Amino acid sequence: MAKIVPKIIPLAQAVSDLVHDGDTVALEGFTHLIPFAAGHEIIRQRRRRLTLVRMTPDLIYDQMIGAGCAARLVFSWGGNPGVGSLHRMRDALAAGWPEPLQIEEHSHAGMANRYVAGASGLPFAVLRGYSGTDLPLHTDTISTVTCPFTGEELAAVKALNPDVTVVHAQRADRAGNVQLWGLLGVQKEAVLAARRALVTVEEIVDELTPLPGAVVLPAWVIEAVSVVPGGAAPSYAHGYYDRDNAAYRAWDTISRDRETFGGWLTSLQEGSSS
Amino acid sequence: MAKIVPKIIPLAQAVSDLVHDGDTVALEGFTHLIPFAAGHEIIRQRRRRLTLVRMTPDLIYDQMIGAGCAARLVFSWGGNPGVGSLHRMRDALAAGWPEPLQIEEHSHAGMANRYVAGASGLPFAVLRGYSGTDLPLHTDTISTVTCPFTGEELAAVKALNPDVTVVHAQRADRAGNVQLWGLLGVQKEAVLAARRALVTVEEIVDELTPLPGAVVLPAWVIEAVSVVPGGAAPSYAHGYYDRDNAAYRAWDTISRDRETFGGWLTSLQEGSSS
Amino acid sequence: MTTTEITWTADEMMSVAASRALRDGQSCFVGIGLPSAAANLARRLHAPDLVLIYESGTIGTEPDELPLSIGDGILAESALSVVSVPEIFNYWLQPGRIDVGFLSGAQIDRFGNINTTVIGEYDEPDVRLPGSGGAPEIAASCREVIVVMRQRLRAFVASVDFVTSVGHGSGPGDRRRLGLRGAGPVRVITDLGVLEPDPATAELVLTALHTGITVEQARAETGWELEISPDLMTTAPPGADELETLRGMRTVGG
Amino acid sequence: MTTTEITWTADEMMSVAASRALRDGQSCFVGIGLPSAAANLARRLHAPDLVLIYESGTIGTEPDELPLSIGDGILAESALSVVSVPEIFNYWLQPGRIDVGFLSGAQIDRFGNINTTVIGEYDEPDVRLPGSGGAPEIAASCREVIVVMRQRLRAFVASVDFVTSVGHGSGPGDRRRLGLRGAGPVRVITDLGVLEPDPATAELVLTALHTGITVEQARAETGWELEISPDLMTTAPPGADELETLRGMRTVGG
Repeated sequence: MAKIVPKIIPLAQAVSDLVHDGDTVALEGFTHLIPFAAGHEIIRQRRRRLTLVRMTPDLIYDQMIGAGCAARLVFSWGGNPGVGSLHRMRDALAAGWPEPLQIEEHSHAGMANRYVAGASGLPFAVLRGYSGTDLPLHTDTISTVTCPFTGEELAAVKALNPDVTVVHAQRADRAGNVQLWGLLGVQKEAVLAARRALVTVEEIVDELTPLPGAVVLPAWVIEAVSVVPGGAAPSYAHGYYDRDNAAYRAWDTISRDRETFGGWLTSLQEGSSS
Repeated sequence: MAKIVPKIIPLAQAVSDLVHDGDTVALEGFTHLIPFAAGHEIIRQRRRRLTLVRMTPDLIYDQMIGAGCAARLVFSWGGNPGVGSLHRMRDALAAGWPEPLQIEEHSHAGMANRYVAGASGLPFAVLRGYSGTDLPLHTDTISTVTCPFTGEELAAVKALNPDVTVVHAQRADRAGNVQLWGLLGVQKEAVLAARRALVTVEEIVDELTPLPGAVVLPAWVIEAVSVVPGGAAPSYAHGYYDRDNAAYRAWDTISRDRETFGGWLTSLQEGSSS
Repeated sequence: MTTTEITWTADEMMSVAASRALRDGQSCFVGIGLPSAAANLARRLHAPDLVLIYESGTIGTEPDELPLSIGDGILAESALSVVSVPEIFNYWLQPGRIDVGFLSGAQIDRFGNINTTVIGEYDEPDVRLPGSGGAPEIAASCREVIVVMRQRLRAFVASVDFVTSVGHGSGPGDRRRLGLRGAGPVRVITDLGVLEPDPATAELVLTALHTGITVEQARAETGWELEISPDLMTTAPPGADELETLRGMRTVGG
Repeated sequence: MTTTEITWTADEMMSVAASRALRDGQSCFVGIGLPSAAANLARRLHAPDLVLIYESGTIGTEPDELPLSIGDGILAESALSVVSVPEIFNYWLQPGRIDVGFLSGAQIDRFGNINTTVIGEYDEPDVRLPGSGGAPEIAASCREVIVVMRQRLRAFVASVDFVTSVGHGSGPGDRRRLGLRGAGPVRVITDLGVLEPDPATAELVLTALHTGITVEQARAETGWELEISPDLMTTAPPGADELETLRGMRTVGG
């Protein structure tokens, strides 16, 4: 049933209610509107054995992997955009530190279509992709289907239906309807594909004034909304703040070394929840 | 190659250049922004043996069928919305007047997904639909596929790629980029699925000011733009005019009788092109 | 204190009964005409947080007046969100996230299957009807379907000429076998009363009569041996507020 | 009249050569970094109507400054249209409506296949790279692919460790057999020169050297027996306007 009760609750409570050990969790945001604050709260609450799903695992997943939240990573491009590699992810893959990490690897088009299938209530999606590449040898959620009309063979990818999707948006109204704009990424699909959705927002407003290019997600497809100003920092929140590029560069240094990272993690865990 | 030369040309020339006898032609607009003027121009230019594609054949297709333009109709709901039946379509189906009419019938979801597949460069689309209905017995562009991951059987529909798609939009800029808003229907998909696209617009503006909920179609996916103020009348053009409901009711009378319709057709054909 | 006698038409009773079937906070896939009137009546009375979704792509529509057609601008202007037609079917209807869908038709059979395609043979029809529209997928995917149509012998038939939208197929278990995930028609609201599928047989049985209607009238307008529920109810007559609100709703341009 | 000596770096030569490969009016799928610089350089010089498309969903982007990342707000603000990531891949890239795609990689082989996934074994890699991103479908679906990467012996290998993005497979006809509809890599622009597939063998051969580079240098940085085109060209050095414009382009926040 459509949910009419707005669930605007603090982030710590939302994470506690919605994200459980062993869940498949997608934090989405295509370089823009990355839900950093929610990821940090998941680290603080010491969630374990998560399957982390994200097209572009970058700093936030490097941090969560380094903190030991993840058992598995489902992704299509992993790096520190414009800076370099993800050292915590590499350490987990190569040395199993702090936990072994399995991977399930796709292309962007494959991941996007997996969310589309999930949002559409379909078990799989069809695309032109993967043909001739080595990815299908290593990823069992890639297969093929044959067109019943032309006989042509196409790629099929398994639907993604996360237990929880977490996204950050610019604002929500008091009923819990959410509005986001600028680069839209795959957030609508990731929310609609999820069993439960958590949205952090910059602010609550009385009315969601229509804006060019904005997407509105109705309250009844969202489990909880948490007000977290700056919740996407150090990434972008269009109309609110730009990326803090120094933080992206600094992460390269922090993350190279387990001990330096440990210091970062301790100070994060000692910080208070939003 | 992307087309950079804006082709803002008169409607008569656009129809003459782009719509040929025997073509598969889609005039789209989901009750809103129906390209009536373009349909009338196709009638005036006496195109024949067209396959007419449209989710909701209403007055404009009843007129084109009555005028003898059509050999085949691909559709999902045919009626005079809020008024009644399409008498010219019924006469063509039952009595072959003025030309026999074949039909290829789908559901809305099936038609919408056929355009999506066409726009996506895929030969078919997958949906949950048709199961248990009698439509697949009569429509050979409906089939099934089996999910390679779950074994579940789903419906498959053949992609639609019209030779020409015609839509009406509120405005274009001088480069031929098109902006439409309000109820969006399936216009973007129908344009992107087509080999050639013709857009009639209410007006040309210097700049397409961004508007909430507006879709912009770049000039390079459009073959021709024609300026036709009132080109969607008697249907709606959001922000410009509402539906002329009296015209919809009047059509019921005009279309019931071949002779009355003949009078209407003569006066249309004697009218000048836009 | 004076008592005013309230009178109403059979169609008004049908609209009121349909509106009462909607619960506050539900999401509802609405078509133009009686379903739109019933849903907007419910939203004005007992279900202010009813979420209206129209197949032209509007989500959370709150029109001040009833839309004249599915393309009416009032649907877009008063919506929380407007999406494309492919999106409304693929992201919103198909996954089963909509609670209630309204359907109607030219024929309905004892298992709630609906025909809006042809009377007679498909290739040589006696009457060509508009066709499917969004109905087959509404019937497949909404969590529940409510059918609203006038009860007439020619329309309530033992077996439909053409299955446009699947109700309960040919009996219990058919929906699951066909992969249809919604519950299908849970209630058929007519101008005479209410029919509901018997859980054991999936056949539509009479569960309520509107005030002043008899079992014999309902049987006379039903093309199969209509079973009567042992718990047959009588629909409460339209209240003054229901009638006043229903009659006060203007249609755009009307 | 005085003559000023113009100097440039190898990377600048590579960017300029890449920008020259774009023709006015083309649509171009652009990645951040050198491709974005080259495409924006072309747009400022000889191709003012170049249509830039970024995988974050912006169509017809005309940034005043170079985006810092694929999520940079300048991409949305200066775009004709912003669409979702699924839409950019499904409606725009996949159907083959984009003329040119830029790719790069850690390894490229003699048939233009590209590796951005792992060096070494997939399960026990020597170096784990970022992975696919949008590259496999850019390689499959753009009408033409232009590869831009520094020519080094460890990168220009006889056979890539992992095929992330298909070039010409294992030879002529492979793309058609694999159902890949674009032409694949038509040109590999390096800091030394230009390689193009031989129409008969699909193997990359040297077709141009940048000013001042020798065949021996190019051969020394290529992991297969590099064939030299009989029509070997010399790339014109960067013009003053090209260098000035390239050097004048600021990156957002930079």
